[in-house]
Amino acid sequence: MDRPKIRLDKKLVDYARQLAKEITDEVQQMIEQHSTVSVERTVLRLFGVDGVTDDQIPLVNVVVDKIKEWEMLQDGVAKPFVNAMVVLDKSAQQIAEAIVDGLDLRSLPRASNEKINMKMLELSRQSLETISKKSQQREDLLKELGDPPQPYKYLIVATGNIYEDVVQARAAVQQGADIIAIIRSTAQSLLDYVPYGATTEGYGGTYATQENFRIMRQALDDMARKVKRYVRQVNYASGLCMPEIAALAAMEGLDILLNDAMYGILFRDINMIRTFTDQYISRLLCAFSGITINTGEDNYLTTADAIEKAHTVTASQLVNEQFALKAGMKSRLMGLGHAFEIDPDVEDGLLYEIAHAMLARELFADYPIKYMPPTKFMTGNIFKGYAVETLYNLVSVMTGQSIQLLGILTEAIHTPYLHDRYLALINANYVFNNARHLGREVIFKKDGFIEKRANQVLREAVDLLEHTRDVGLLRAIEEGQFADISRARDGGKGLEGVFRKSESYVNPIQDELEKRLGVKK
Amino acid sequence: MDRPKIRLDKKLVDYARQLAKEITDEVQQMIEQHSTVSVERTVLRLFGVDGVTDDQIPLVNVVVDKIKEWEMLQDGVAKPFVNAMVVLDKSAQQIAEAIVDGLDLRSLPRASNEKINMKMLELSRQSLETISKKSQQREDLLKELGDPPQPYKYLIVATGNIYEDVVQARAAVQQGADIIAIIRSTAQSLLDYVPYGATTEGYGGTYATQENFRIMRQALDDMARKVKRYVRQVNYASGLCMPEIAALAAMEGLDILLNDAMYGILFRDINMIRTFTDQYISRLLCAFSGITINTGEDNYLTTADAIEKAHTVTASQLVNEQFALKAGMKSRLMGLGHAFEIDPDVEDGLLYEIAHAMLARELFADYPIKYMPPTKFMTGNIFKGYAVETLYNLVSVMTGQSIQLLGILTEAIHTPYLHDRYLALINANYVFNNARHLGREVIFKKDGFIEKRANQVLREAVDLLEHTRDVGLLRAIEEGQFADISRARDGGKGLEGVFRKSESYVNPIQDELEKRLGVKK
Amino acid sequence: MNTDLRNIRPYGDQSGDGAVQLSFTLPLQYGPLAREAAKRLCENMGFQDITIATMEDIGENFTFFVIYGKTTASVDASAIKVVAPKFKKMTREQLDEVVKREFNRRIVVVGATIGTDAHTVGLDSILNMKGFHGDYGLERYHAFKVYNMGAQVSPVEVVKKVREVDADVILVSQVVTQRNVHIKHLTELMDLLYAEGVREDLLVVVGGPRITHELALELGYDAGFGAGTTPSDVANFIVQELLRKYSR
Amino acid sequence: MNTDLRNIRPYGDQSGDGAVQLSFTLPLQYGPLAREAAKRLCENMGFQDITIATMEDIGENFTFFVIYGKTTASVDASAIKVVAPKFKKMTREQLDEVVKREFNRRIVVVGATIGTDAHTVGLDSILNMKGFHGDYGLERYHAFKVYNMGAQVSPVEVVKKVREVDADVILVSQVVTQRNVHIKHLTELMDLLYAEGVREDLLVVVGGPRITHELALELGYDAGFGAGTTPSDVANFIVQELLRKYSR
Ligand code: B12
Ligand code: B12
Ligand SMILES: Cc1ncc(COP(=O)(O)O)c(C=O)c1O
Ligand SMILES: Cc1ncc(COP(=O)(O)O)c(C=O)c1O
Repeated sequence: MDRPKIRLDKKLVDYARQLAKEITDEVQQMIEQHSTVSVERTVLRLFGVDGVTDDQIPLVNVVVDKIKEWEMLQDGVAKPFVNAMVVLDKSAQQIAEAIVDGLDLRSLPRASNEKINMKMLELSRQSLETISKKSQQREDLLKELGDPPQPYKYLIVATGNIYEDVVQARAAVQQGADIIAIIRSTAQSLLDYVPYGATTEGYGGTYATQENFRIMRQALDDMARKVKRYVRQVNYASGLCMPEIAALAAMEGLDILLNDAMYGILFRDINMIRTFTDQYISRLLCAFSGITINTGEDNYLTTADAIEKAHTVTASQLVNEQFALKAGMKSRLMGLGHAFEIDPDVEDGLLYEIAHAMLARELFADYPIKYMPPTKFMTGNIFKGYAVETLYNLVSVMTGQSIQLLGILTEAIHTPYLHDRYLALINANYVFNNARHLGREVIFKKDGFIEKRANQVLREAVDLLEHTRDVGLLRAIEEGQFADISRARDGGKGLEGVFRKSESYVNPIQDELEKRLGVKK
Repeated sequence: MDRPKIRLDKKLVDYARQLAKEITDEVQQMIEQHSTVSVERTVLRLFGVDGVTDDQIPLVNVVVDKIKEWEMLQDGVAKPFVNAMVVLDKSAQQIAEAIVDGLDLRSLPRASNEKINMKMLELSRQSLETISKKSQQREDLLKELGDPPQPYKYLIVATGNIYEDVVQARAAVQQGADIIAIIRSTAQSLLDYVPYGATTEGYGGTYATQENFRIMRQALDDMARKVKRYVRQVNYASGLCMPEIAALAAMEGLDILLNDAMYGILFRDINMIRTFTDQYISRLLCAFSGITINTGEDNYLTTADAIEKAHTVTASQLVNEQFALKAGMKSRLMGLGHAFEIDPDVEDGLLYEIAHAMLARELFADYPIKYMPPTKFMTGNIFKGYAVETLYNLVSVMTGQSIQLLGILTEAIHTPYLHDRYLALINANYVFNNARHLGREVIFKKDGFIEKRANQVLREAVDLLEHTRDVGLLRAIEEGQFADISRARDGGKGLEGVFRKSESYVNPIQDELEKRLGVKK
Repeated sequence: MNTDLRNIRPYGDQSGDGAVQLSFTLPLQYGPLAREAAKRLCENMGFQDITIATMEDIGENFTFFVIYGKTTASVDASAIKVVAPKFKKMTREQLDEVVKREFNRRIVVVGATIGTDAHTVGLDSILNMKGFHGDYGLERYHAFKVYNMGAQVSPVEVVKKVREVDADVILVSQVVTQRNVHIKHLTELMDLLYAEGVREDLLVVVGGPRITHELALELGYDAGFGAGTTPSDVANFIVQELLRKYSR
Repeated sequence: MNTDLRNIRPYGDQSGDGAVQLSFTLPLQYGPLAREAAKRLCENMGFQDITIATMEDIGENFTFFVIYGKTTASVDASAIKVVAPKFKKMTREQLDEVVKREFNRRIVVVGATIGTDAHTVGLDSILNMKGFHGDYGLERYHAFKVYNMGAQVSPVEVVKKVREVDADVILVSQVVTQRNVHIKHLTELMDLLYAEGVREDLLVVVGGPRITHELALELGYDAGFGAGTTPSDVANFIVQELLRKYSR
């Protein structure tokens, strides 16, 4: 896409990346030493364990909790679990069910290491095979139907009821949506399990479950074939179940996952070590299955001021980038986030927005960056909101953004109604088409406000990264450097689910992923 | 105001003006040979004749009709009428009333030429004195309250009832309007008289009457003092009563009049010679009293295609400019019109709009040009319409337009409701402020689409002007060169009100105006 | 979705939730009284779960509201009989053919925007060669001989023209509707057509963005066409209705 | 304008014209039936002069409408008694002064967004130093000792904190209202306060963009504050209401 260019201080850009690398190198060492209950449940899911108990508790939770109770968790669930499969000659699902019914793994004889290792390898390869196939199917469909032009029009559905969501999503696709995300029910991210089955009762969104993924995938593929345009499906791998959701998404062929290295810490008060560890495994899965991640830097601007704290977005993007690289992700999967969140009543606010959008675009030139709409300053005046969205869409098409989360005129009132989404599409379709090649007509003045502002934000980001490098990322978060929110390293939710790996810890899925992605060895 | 520049072919610009001058020179000769009933009524009005008969016929109409019936009109009404004043020693009003009551001017003795001339001069000077004073008062108030920044926010009221109009206008000013126009009732422009008094029953607008002017002026001045911002008042000097309305507007201290040299011909099927003659006198009055004229080129684009026929706008602006110069107008009073009327579903339509807006801005760099909103492609989808208006406002502030007629989201539905106008202001206030200095940040690519398109439109305008020069303006109109509408020179309404001046024709008001404006002698 | 036609309600994000957006202005000073009045007004209109999304002071003791609510009203759509001009869609070529065969002459059409209304674009787009949105106008059909009288035409002139050209059809356009001026204009024309004794011989059709077929019938017209009408719709209606008329 | 308070009607461009804009979606396929159904629905809601400004096919057998109509409903505004938290506006300095004089200690305030709701910005803007739109938050007052518990706090934790710090006031925020989850949360908290026997000693106030004073009273709270609340409003209410409470 043709778009205007601005000149960034090249040295500063390189320096910023170097800083982010150093920051994340340090955290990565800590990640290597830990695992979490969710990581272990992910292993079981990929081995094929599914379903819930009569009390709606996922079998994977029961198994991991039991193994923890038996004080065998520090070695990882894989070995004891696969041992049971080998000695009892049962499937993973059967072993899990047996555990629910009272099977105590401590009571079992131990098969030879070789046998266990072979079985683990077999199970891991099988499961990665399944995922590979799924992701190949997606690729094929994308090729068959064709990729819509960017910015992709991304819309959310959030009725709380998966069946209503389907109705709304189908209509949205017909109206022109390229990407459909189902917003999750409030506080699902704080559940330390993934709910099960098709759900019809959510608040502010619909539960992310494997079955809901499947139902929506089916609906979107149907529609995609009907409108002859590939339609991407999005959900959230944030919160206490990051790697599990990534696994389910990979199995069900989702295209994009919200996934941020720090979002859970800052915005859901989830423990830092938990989040950093979980995000790594979840990103290995995304990298392997070709799932694009979308980071959540937009959230910084909903709590802090969008002009004052613009540089925190940039700093966080660079950190997210380095974490993603460590998980073997390619830039084409890194949908780093930013947002159009400046108070619309600020004089020359639009010039700031353009500068910020250009900065993100230049820093991550070929990445599928994600541009988030005005939300904080949307009010009950749906008309004014609609005008603000018009300029948002204009900035996006002019500066060549990749993924455009469409603004909803009722943002301040309710989760979107059917026609709220329709109106969002009308706006985007109008602006994108009417200003299609504006980007190649417009030049921003050399050393003008926009160029200066972009470099200023970059410089402030470097200052923040320098400080973060000096004190360490954990400390910086404790200081409240990001989003004005301070979190303690030993605080937050889910800490009890983090454990230090023993010397003999094994995670065959992780090993296999790292090997295939060339991340290690 | 800072704004981007584009390079226009300088030679072509000069040539275009030269062509327009030649075209209007020819028409001006014809104008000199004619007068109209409305011109004559204007003289009487300025002499002080006011009021209506019991049948609501204005006295000035009765007098002129009588003089015509008596076959004395070819000399102008001034001489016989002033003769009566002299010999009967009565005021203009008394004479007019006497004529209604049966006085036959043919029966009167003739005073000496000298006496008549002196009286005519006295009456003319007196009336111009009054106008001068009024316009000085406006200047003073403007200085006292201060001029709002451009683009001025111009809003229409059109309830049909002057008292409701006042309510709506007051609210609009409070909400931020800089200019208030009262749209006229449908077909008032085809009335060969000016209605009288305060009116409460109009269709699609409110009648333009002297009393209505006064009521609104009072209301706007009140509000201006309240909000401490000068507020301009607009009405229409178009149709069969151009010069009369200009006179009334001058007497009541209006700031702006819609006034176009060709609008009546094309859009109201009024006879050409009538319109050309009337516009000249009306513009003499505007020039003298400091009333800004607004021309109606936007109308071309409501009937013809806004891209295909963009050059007709430019050609017409140049013609209007030359006619205005002939009437002694300064560029600071020439609010030449253009419009944002391209189908919003055209790809890159915004680039065309920017090019057209830049062309008008460059051609008439220091003129108070008037930018008209989207109307033709506004639909019942008020939301989409609101998005279109957002881009319209953006183009305006970016390219530095002067007078911004705000678009109304219910354009396709009804004349504006109170809150429709409020929403129009919300939109304009937001965009103007949020993109205040965008114009000084943005450069349009050299030889890019915008620059090329502007020059192309200019070239097409020159072609049209060349042809018009060759065949003459009257013929060109007959050919339908403007707005795809063809009118015959001996057709149209109001032809019966046009007459050739005799050798001894006298119009003391016109003479005095031309003298003071330095247009002649 | 399975929709119960007998109980149709607005849909926001749950079947039958009745979600409706409203906006209006009340002549009350901005404040809690205005807010409460707006809420009660909505209740009086049968709304529940009323959310005052915004209320804004728009000056001169007026307050503007944007409101969301759930209406308690519903509609039995199974009981609705739609009134719409009746015709099946034939191509231009087919219509030309039919007219040639059945009439053996051109159908004479007189078009005008009547009264004080000066809007011609709508009527022109039905009549002119060029047509509307790529659909050719009546002048392009062999089937029709078109007389387009333009705008601001008085009923008397219309009748004169009808007599002069021996018209089969009158097409009237009305765009300005403020204070129901279109009703006045349309009634005047219809009254005159009856008074002059020409009504029965003619097909009289009215169109315009705010015209509905229902309104047209009420006013004694044969059909009414609203926003977005295509010339081919009108052509089809004319030909097929005239055939029906003559076969009666 | 002279407005008759007993007969308040929406105003478009004529006094009492009743002009209202609506938009909604019907679960009907785009077409004349949908149009007629929309019209009848509006009639059932008491509208006249109904203009279907647009109807659009939004897929999956849904049709979107923008409609203008004149409502027949009206409101007797003279009969409305406004419910709103009662206080007269004093400055921060005055309040600090009053509290010093009358209480001779700081008023202890516990703030929390309860239940699954994670929105803190609204509550923070009431409590934090910085405040809201240039109006300082409660932490800036000498009069208050503030404990801000943040979001996603359970009722049990709130009660624990109240006991721990011997609070005078609870400030609860609720932003998410989908499927009325806020009602559930607020009821839970109030029930617990009664069950734990601490209700009577406390001022319990709720706020949020969709909260009204009326709703708060219904749910047994002392006051409710909606969109655009300023911290100084809340400060004034707390001080003056506590004084009233203690003087009873
Ligand atoms: C262009 C226009 C003008 C042009 C007209 C040029 C011309 N030669 O026609 C000009 C600038 C001159 C003009 C002037 C006025 N206008 Co005007 N104008 C419009 C505008 C912007 C577009 C109308 C249009 O051309 N639409 C495109 C055509 C193709 O659509 P259409 O007319 O609906 O026609 C379609 C159908 O309705 C149908 N149809 C129409 N006629 C017929 C006839 C038959 C027989 C059939 C079968 C079908 C049919 O088929 C067509 C194709 O689908 C509208 C606003 C809008 N966006 O709608 C205002 C609008 C119609 N105008 C309005 C007004 C008030 C005026 C004025 C009276 C204002 C004033 N006081 O100065 C003047 C005076 C005119 C007069 N005496 O009547 C109002 C009417 C309000 C109301 N509901 O009463 C509108 C809605 C604007 C507004 N919101 O105030 N106008
Ligand atoms: C910022 C924001 C977020 C941030 C919150 C960050 C944070 N730390 O608070 C993030 C991004 C995390 C977020 C997440 C979600 N959000 Co949110 N969010 C918003 C947003 C954009 C702005 C809210 C805001 O900060 N307003 C500014 C403050 C100052 O205004 P306020 O809250 O109204 O507060 C004022 C008054 O109400 C009052 N007040 C408020 N509380 C109190 C308390 C007391 C005691 C008093 C006296 C006064 C008072 O005083 C304040 C100052 O005047 C709104 C949309 C919008 N524009 O309103 C959506 C919105 C509130 N969110 C919504 C939803 C659904 C969610 C999610 C549930 C979506 C999801 N499933 O992921 C999540 C999950 C959060 C959860 N578990 O609750 C919906 C709620 C819909 C509804 N009516 O139910 C909204 C309306 C968006 C939408 N249209 O969908 N959100
Ligand atoms: C990275 C990321 N994850 C998740 C969410 C959604 O919130 P929750 O954590 O409640 O699922 C967001 C919302 O903005 C986000 O940016
Ligand atoms: C120059 C001019 N005069 C007058 C009018 C208003 O129309 P009418 O002739 O009906 O007063 C317009 C409307 O656009 C116009 O541009």
